[in-house]
Amino acid sequence: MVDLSVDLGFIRLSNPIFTASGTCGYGLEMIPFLELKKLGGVVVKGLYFEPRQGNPPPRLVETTAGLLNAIGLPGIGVEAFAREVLPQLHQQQATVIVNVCGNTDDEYERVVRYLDDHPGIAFYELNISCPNVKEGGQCPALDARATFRIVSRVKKATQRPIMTKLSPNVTDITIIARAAEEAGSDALSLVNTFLGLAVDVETGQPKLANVWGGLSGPAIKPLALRMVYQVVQTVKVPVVGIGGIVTGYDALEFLAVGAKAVEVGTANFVNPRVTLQIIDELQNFCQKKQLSRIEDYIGSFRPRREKQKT
Amino acid sequence: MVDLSVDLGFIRLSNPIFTASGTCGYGLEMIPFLELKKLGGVVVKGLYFEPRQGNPPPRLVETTAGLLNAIGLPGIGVEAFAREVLPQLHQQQATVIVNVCGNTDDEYERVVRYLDDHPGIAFYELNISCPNVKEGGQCPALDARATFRIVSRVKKATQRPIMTKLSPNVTDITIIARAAEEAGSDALSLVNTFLGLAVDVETGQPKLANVWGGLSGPAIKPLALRMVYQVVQTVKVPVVGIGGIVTGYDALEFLAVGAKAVEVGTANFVNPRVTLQIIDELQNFCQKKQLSRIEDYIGSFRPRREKQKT
Amino acid sequence: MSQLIEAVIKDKKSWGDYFFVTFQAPELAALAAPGQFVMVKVSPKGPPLLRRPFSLASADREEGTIAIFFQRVGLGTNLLSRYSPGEKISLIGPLGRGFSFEDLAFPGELLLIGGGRGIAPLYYLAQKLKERGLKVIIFYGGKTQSDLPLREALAKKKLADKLILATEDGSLGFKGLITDVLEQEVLSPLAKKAFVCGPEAMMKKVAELLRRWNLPGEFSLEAFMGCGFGVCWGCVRWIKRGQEYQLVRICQEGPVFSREDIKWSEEE
Amino acid sequence: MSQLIEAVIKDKKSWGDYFFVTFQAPELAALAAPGQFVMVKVSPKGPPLLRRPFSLASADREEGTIAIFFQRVGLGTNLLSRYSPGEKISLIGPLGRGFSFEDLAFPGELLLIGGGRGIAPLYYLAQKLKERGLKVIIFYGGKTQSDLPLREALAKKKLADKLILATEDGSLGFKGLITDVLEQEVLSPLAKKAFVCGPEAMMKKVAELLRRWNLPGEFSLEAFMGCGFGVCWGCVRWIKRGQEYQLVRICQEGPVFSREDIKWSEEE
Ligand SMILES: Cc1cc2nc3c(=O)[nH]c(=O)nc-3n(C[C@H](O)[C@H](O)[C@H](O)COP(=O)(O)OP(=O)(O)OC[C@H]3O[C@@H](n4cnc5c(N)ncnc54)[C@H](O)[C@@H]3O)c2cc1C
Ligand SMILES: Cc1cc2nc3c(=O)[nH]c(=O)nc-3n(C[C@H](O)[C@H](O)[C@H](O)COP(=O)(O)OP(=O)(O)OC[C@H]3O[C@@H](n4cnc5c(N)ncnc54)[C@H](O)[C@@H]3O)c2cc1C
Ligand SMILES: Cc1cc2nc3c(=O)[nH]c(=O)nc-3n(C[C@H](O)[C@H](O)[C@H](O)COP(=O)(O)O)c2cc1C
Ligand SMILES: Cc1cc2nc3c(=O)[nH]c(=O)nc-3n(C[C@H](O)[C@H](O)[C@H](O)COP(=O)(O)O)c2cc1C
Ligand code: FES
Ligand code: FES
Repeated sequence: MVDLSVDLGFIRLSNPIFTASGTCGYGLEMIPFLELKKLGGVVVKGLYFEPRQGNPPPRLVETTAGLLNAIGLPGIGVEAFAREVLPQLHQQQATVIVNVCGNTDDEYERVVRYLDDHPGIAFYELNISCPNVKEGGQCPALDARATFRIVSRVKKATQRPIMTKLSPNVTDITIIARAAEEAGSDALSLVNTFLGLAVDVETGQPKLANVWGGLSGPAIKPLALRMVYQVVQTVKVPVVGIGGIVTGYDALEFLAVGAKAVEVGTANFVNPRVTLQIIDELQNFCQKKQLSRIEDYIGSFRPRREKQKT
Repeated sequence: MVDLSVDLGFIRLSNPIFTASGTCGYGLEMIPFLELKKLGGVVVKGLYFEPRQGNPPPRLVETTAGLLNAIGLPGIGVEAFAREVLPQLHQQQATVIVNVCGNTDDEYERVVRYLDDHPGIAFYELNISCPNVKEGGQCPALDARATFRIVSRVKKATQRPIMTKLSPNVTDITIIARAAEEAGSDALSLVNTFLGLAVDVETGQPKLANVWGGLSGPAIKPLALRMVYQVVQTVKVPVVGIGGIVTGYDALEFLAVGAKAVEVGTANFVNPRVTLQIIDELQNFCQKKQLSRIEDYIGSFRPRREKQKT
Repeated sequence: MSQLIEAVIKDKKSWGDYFFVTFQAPELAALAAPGQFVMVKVSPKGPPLLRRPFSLASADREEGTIAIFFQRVGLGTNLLSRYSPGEKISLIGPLGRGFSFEDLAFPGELLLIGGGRGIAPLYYLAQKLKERGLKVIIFYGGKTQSDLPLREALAKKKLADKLILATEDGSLGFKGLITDVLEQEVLSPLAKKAFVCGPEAMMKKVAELLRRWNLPGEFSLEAFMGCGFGVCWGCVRWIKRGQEYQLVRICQEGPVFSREDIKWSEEE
Repeated sequence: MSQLIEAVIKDKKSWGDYFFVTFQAPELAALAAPGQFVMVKVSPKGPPLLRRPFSLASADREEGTIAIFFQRVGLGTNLLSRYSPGEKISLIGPLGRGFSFEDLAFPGELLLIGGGRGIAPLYYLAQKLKERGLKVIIFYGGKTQSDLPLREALAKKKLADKLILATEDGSLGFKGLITDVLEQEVLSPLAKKAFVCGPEAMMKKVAELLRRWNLPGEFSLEAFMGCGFGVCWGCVRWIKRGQEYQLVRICQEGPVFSREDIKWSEEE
């Protein structure tokens, strides 16, 4: 039996496979398909303080090997979440990670303060990188100072560890990563979706009511992997990789470059049991490679750059 | 008969479909498959002043709906190009666009100065955005100042119009676009490839000898389209759209958001006649829509953003 | 509770662009109800990446089978149309909330109004209603004759006490929209409820008529679905909840909704 | 000049993971030569996105057919293996430069050395060499018996004057690597040249032997190919041009190169 557990420093998890925020609802919707406690973690839908309707439909467009979404973070708000959802997740013995959202710095703070009073949350994922709320994909994670400001503020407000979720829509993600780390983020997760557009050429209208959307799915994997590698090289805190993961092979690519865990997003829509399959594939891979612990594999990437001939 | 010609201000082209740099060789390799003169333009492989070997192999990895390349701009140099290739392209009556590269500002200048003495080039595409030459994808197009500097210098050095090719690996591409425009670029083309990574999980080695590579193909289309739209909204000079175009429908999406022409890259590898098919599809689309000129379609995108409900 | 299964195709019938495919899927047949749907993985590796939703067009607990009836309209339905009996395909289902007909009893009379592929869930519903001895009047419309392939099965299986057909080009049944026919219908005093599925414009028109007639109605709505089981929040539509409209997941709280809860236009 | 065509599959034979597929493709058959290859679109819409290269394993001008022989190793070859006679598939070819054998004449003796699927281009070459009345000795190796499916066709068509088989597990022919057998071979004074295709390690070993024997040799190399027709510069390998090694396109200047031009290791 291979030991798949991973240590994020502030917590040890049974395995490195999480369901990503916004792609497993509040977790409960997945129960027909899998036992939540078998997952390393369940990152629930982004939560604002108040309930929200999100963006008008259409909210989704399929692209080649990708999904463009402009859901716009609808949700039930912290109160209903703490009252109705958390106890059920607790009963399922899920490792719950709450994806924290806010329209203002203040709202982020209020969300964690409120939730801190409720048991059953392992840690927070700070969502400063959703491209679907503000016009043209604007979000704090595009800017090192805004990132530093929000992360510091939330860090002071909560007793729980925080993981900051970064946006890929930047020139140099390591600068944002460093800002989040310096502000006290206990871990980093990346990437959120890539800002994209789709046009209905018949009508000349955007395919999404919100015009812009965020691209996820297999299409983005090589880009996400590159960024995760860059961030791992830059920061000391643990990094959780996200983007286009469908198979155990994909997950291993992220672990190889040094991610301590990964989140699986869009793939859940296609196969709600995909995370369990990935866990099995990790098991088998380690067995085949005679690795007794997955942690021995993490960070094993050795980028030997061949000498360039010009 | 639909009029597919498009006006870039400094030149009118028979249609808006080009083959993209690095994906049609020096153009001549395409002759078995298509008549070059049927294309709006043929953008030849990136040219440095001197011949170059490029990066060591492996140089290519296929990803889901994408291609990661680290070719590294091998080439025959300007002399051999002017002597051996240009006359043949001229004979084919191709509209030739030369993709100009340089290791230094000076080299860019030397390339255009040398080529200016040779007839048969419609204009230059300034490649300041190749992610495969410097470590970690560094290139001038990531920085507004570097962009401004190189473009101004090349603009002064040449009699011919220049189109600057932008990188998508930036937070705000409109800033770079504006810098290029202010420096005198007569047109802009975008996007070049997205910096990515692929890992062989068995060996823990990068799949590309160069470690990093640039992602192209259908996977990137929604991201490229978004950026083209942003740039069209920002600058006055004509914009040429690039990224993941495979069908006439794809090309129309770029034209709808205001690109005056498009370049087709990776799709040529799969179907070397794809550009002619796209031209046919544009014809049919215009006929169906009763448009007598493709220019009446360009820029027809009307992004009605539904009021957001939160 | 819905399930993720691999089902073997048992039978396939086709009429031009329309297909009726039966799956051996006892796990789903045991739970299915009219108006519910399944998410089908039309291509093992994609494209398309995502599953496609199809209403249950039939379910037989004893045989352990379910069926879908679909029209070939794009990439996914194209691929799906190429499968042959014996091949396996991944299904998730049964999903969503179906039609409410448990409170209906003899001598009630029901109107089932379907446009094109919209007949699918009604075909299943009609079976259930007939089992309960109710009177079923089916309005079945399409652009042309070939859009009404289920007319023969409906007749043969005696699923309709009255089967009214309409085609826009007049090639079969009344000439015109099915809503035109409906408008001219003299409503029987026994009419209890209407069940509707079809193109948006048709459903909107039917909703107007039902309001005028003050007849309860249930509509099976469509939306592009990311997951089909309630996790993506991609399939929402404005639906009345209490006093106000909310953006509600079609796949979870629908796809069947009552007429008066559906927001038919921006103005409402 | 190479062409882009839609070809109909005429015939398909298979042995486990190995497939021999014949296409009706008169345009390509008219131009084909041993050592050249075709780029095959294994899936109309992808994945995989890109075409896959396969050596010509045969070409018949009169019949207007060409053939490929391939091993199922991944996604693309898997999809390709599922096509049936009558189906269409897009091909580009013939591509690249093949083997040079025009200057060879009776009573020359040629060694054809193939490992696994590497037999494909040699199978075609052997036909041409026999047509010219040359003596052909074929070395054909694999891991196990099932890796040598063309042995019967080679024998039946009398394409080898001598057919030497080897398997690593000894299940057929000599036990060991084909290069072990080759090493023990007493070279005939009539031996003029070797033609080689197979796994990289095997080819490297053969190259060493040929150098030792001072026998000319041509090798059909592999590389992942983006296009196959010279536009992407993705398929390069270090090849001697004049006095120095250059990164040369396998698809354009190869895939067949002379032993002494190929850089077999970093140190060279
Ligand atoms: C709950 C539910 C039940 C359904 N039941 C059935 C059924 O029983 N039989 C049946 O034939 N179809 C049914 N549909 C519709 C069916 O899911 C779509 O036709 C199918 O997803 C199209 O997939 P595609 O890949 O072939 O088309 P795509 O290539 O995705 O699209 C082709 C064309 O169809 C349009 N389109 C795609 N999806 C929809 C949609 N949901 N509504 C309207 N237009 C669309 C696209 O805009 C495009 O123009 C149902 C949909 C829902 C939501
Ligand atoms: C000029 C040329 C001629 C060829 N002729 C033949 C032939 O006649 N018969 C035949 O069976 N094959 C031939 N090949 C190899 C064939 O192209 C590959 O096996 C095929 O592309 C694999 O595609 P796939 O999608 O099935 O595998 P993928 O899913 O792409 O890869 C599966 C596995 O095979 C490995 N692989 C992929 N391509 C190659 C390669 N080129 N070399 C070594 N390993 C590779 C991958 O790394 C991976 O481990 C030839 C290749 C070249 C370049
Ligand atoms: C429909 C949808 C909704 C999402 N909602 C959220 C969200 O609420 N909060 C968040 O941080 N990320 C959200 N994401 C982003 C995902 O968590 C993930 O970062 C992204 O999809 C990339 O991973 P993938 O390629 O595996 O899907 C959402 C993604 C999708 C597709
Ligand atoms: C193999 C390969 C080589 C390329 N070489 C160049 C180049 O020399 N100069 C350049 O400006 N862009 C180069 N590009 C980028 C393309 O011109 C184009 O911008 C990119 O591939 C996106 O378009 P696509 O998705 O249609 O391929 C290259 C792309 C590929 C795939
Ligand atoms: S389709 Fe995903 S929530 Fe309805
Ligand atoms: S495969 Fe493209 S140049 Fe050889």
